[in-house]
Amino acid sequence: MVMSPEAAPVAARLEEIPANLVTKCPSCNTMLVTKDWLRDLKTCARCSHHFRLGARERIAILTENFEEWDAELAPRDPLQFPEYLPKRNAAQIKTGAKDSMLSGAATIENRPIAIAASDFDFMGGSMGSVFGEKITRLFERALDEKRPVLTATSTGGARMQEGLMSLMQMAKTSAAVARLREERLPFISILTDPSMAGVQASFASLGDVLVAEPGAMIGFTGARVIEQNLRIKLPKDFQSAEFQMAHGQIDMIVPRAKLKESLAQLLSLLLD
Amino acid sequence: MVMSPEAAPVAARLEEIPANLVTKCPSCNTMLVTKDWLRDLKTCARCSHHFRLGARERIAILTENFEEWDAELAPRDPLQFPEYLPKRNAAQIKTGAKDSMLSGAATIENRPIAIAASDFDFMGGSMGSVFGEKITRLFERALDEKRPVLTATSTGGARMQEGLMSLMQMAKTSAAVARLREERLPFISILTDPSMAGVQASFASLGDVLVAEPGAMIGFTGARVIEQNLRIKLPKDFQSAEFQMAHGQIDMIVPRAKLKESLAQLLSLLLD
Amino acid sequence: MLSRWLHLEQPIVDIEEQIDEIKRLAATENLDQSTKINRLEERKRDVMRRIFSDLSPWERVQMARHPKRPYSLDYIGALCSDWVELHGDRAFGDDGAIVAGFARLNGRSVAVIGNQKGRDTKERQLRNFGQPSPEGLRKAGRVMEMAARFGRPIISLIDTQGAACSPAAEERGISEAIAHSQLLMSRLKVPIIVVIIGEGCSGGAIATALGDRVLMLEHAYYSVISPEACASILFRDPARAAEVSGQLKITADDALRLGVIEEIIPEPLGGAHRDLKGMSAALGAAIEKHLSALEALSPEELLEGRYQRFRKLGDLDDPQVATAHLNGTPV
Amino acid sequence: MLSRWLHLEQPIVDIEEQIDEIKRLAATENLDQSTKINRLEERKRDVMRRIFSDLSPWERVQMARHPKRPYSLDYIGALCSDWVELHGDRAFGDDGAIVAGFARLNGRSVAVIGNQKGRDTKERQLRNFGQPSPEGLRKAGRVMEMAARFGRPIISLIDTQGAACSPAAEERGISEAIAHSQLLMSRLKVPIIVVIIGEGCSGGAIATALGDRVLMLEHAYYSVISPEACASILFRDPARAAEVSGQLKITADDALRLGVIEEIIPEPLGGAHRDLKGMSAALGAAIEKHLSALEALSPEELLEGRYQRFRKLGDLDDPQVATAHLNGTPV
Ligand SMILES: [Zn+2]
Ligand SMILES: [Zn+2]
Repeated sequence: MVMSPEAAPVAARLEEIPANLVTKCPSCNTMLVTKDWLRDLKTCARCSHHFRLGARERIAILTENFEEWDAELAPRDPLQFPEYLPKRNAAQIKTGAKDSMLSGAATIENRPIAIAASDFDFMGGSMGSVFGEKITRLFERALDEKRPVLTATSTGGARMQEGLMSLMQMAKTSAAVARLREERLPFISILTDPSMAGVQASFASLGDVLVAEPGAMIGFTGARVIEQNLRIKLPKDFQSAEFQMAHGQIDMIVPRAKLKESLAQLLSLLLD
Repeated sequence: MVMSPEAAPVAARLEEIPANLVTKCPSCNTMLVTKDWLRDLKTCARCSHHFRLGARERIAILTENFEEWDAELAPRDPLQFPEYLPKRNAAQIKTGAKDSMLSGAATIENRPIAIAASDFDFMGGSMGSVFGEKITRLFERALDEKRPVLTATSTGGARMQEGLMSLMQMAKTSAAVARLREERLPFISILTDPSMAGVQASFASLGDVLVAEPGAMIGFTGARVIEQNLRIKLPKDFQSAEFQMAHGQIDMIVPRAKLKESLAQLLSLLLD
Repeated sequence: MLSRWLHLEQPIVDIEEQIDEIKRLAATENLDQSTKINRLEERKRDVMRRIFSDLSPWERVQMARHPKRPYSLDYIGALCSDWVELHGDRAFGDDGAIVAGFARLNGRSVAVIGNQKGRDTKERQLRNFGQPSPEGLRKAGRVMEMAARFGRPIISLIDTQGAACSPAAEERGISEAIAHSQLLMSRLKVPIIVVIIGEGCSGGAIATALGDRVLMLEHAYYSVISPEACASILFRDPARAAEVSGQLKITADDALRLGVIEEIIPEPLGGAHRDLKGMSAALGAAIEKHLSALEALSPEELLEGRYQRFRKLGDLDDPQVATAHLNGTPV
Repeated sequence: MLSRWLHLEQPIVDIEEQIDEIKRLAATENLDQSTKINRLEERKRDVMRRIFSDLSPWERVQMARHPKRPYSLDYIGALCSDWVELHGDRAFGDDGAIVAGFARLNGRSVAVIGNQKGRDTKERQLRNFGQPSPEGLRKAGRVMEMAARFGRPIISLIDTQGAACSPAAEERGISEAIAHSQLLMSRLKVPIIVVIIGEGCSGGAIATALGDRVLMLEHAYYSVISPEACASILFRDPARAAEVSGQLKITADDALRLGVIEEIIPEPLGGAHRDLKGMSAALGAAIEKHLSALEALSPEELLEGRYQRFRKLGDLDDPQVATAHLNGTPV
């Protein structure tokens, strides 16, 4: 019995998972016992490949007492862009969410924080108006309530189906970070696979501290596009977290199992 | 009749120079008629080589109404460093100055400014306590009198004969620039041949605008030392103004004949 | 060698060639052909009016990319005196794709930054087609911070198909550079006028487009992604860019309707490249008008206004408020 | 392989070897040799006191460069809990020659930056002997700015023969990076404690040494130029470094007398490398004492004090004032 990674929420009660259920690691092809794989927070025990997490899973493994904000915001179709509505509807059914961004209040080791996570399963975690609005409100409300902000991105970038409305979210969210920074509240940006393009080129790069998961692809233009445009071949690790670390672009790479602890430690060092 | 470049002040009355006096360009070996060469502000009409200028010459070609500040400050010998006193005495006799830094008030196109220039002929234009003190006072007095600051460096760096006292001038002068900057007064740093080491690694790099003369050597560690340490051969233009321009380290290269005009224009753009 | 005229301009060029031919003949044969010439000039204007009153989005993209289209330095040259260009990011290099400096505009000293394209093959390479690298954005940031320190307003001219696309740009942090430029511009306490003068695509454009006013030339376009890149993603076929360019809503009219720009600056009949002087005058007047209005504001009002300008952009359903967003007007 | 002990330590090492030999024999032959051993221990302490009470400047340089000498990360490990190292300048790379991050020291959260040397050949290369490149200083600057934003004091540990010496460092602006770091540190509104823990040479050292207090370990040295480089310039012979090291006045005693440091932190007998725990305790206590004093100051007092601390350094004749400078005391 092989299970698709998406089908198994980390939060599911482990006893309900049959012991014979296995999950295949796409990186090393090892068949992992799904129960163990879930206990390992969806990482491969063999090669430590980090599977993508959904937004709710992400927030669940990092925080307690999550209380969603702005759940009611729903996307529109400003350009009447072909195929946008059916694609979006399919994503809504697949994820059960109105759009790709989940945000709210939570605690980490009893410290109140504001947190947001994007869901790659919803149109590649792309940033349209709802995503940008929720991130902006996250920063604004965190400012009001004096909470540090954490964001975890997994995204291909701006959502082209909302055209200029998506592009404007880059400016809007970057300006929101600037206000938080001026009020001396910390912002930690967690970069998970993939963190690219319009999102990486706005708020996600502006954390006081940038923490990446191992192997996460992080960059602006995707490797395939660069290869096509310049007719070159890029190394396999191009834009990996390890590559970005070597080029001075991120502060630390933390395995998922230690992520929560690291974030709590960082927040304590910056705030206590 | 060949004349050494140092012997001929730009300010000397031209009619007193014999017409048969010539000066040899060390760069292209052309014999230049000294009268013409002085008219060209000690640049070579053939290859445009910029000869070094003394501090008074430098200030004379850039400003009007120069009025010296802090002329009375004189060096001491904090380390009782061997050979320091005789070397310094020789330099004092050669240049007629107490130390390597000349500073004061002047005008450029009627605008009051504060200006300083180092004299390479005084122990390689090196920065000891007097140099650092005069630069610091320059920035402080400019702040009081709301004058923009111009400095023209020609120096090998900190003066090792004053040891730690010289090193401290780097911190002292950098901190003085910071105060001027916070009060929103412009500082233009003019980099002439050579601008190196402890001076380049302190106030001289901190201009709002960095203007270099063509061909000036600008850097931290001298090319010869790097070549010796790493056993490599460096290209001839290494650390030239043109090299530094290509590497994003300076704003503009301006030939001596246009320098004053450029500075006046910049000051006007930043202040009027 | 590139063709210097667009296909859509052919009818105009044909008439111009006729006029030139008649003028030449008239000169050699010493005849008065002024009536004929006047009639042709009249016809040329009619043809131009017809062509330019109804450009398709793809035609506008072509106009924005016209090989004769004025670039940032052309406008700076036509509009400003005392242009002093500054160079370098003080850390790595000097990016030819971005020019930055100070100049005098209507007597007022301003900072100008702009994407700069190259006119010939060599200059195009040097300037990387106006596509900024990290060091270009960091140079612009340095000059903009200086402008703010000395209270000089900032004019930002946008003309790029996007940020530099290369391993080198990625290695030196193009994402961070784009993000940081926006963060910086959102807090500078001087007026910032942005003008999309040609192409305004993607992160490479928004990097320097966070201002108090965003204006657009009539035939410029502004888009989250270049039509070719969008067509590549949607259809794996960049040749379908023409089709996609309509769907992306990238014309100046679209941008105005979406609330993304304040004003369209009309171009001279036939486009900016047919009358740099006329175009520059219109551009200068528009900048002047907006700068004057902004100079009346306190720094706090300026920053608050700039923040709210972008804050309200987006189109979504919010059940908490009666109507949908997007400037309060449904689309 | 490097010799692990200095020549000057040989008498100590000899006695230690005797003690070890006696202990080994005592163990095998089951004899009580404690009286003999105690006598030797006593003699060892006498020898150490004699040697270390009268080190020449050149011997101090050797002590500061001792292959077993503790480096920044050793002190951080011994003094701090919760060390979180941050990386990268966000523009070019991550310089191993400088470590920067946050940690807890006596319960207080602080930022720590430090030159970091490598222990073995491979790590030495990776860390470039603790000689900072531009990107290392820019990383340190980023972390120090963050520290100021969140009100964390800064501890800067100095241990370098100078800034990186290479074409690459020149190309990326090592001068600017050193200068900018000083400018930045002069304006950060949090207490800054600098400790010269080993070598403190040239621009590479002063780059991160602009603090409210500058302390020095007993056997560290602090100099405008490394003795070798100075000898190269004066005599074209780096081998005359020993001679020059005395002339340059670079010991902790010299630095204190010149007014360049506030305090000498005594090292355990035999040097820091013989007792990391004891050294760290003394270092921690000194930092704590000065931090407590500085925390009583307002940000304005702090900045003014830091400015004046460096402002008054220098030795010159000023006819306007009665006596010469240098803290008012003639040298
Ligand atoms: Zn695996
Ligand atoms: Zn010549």
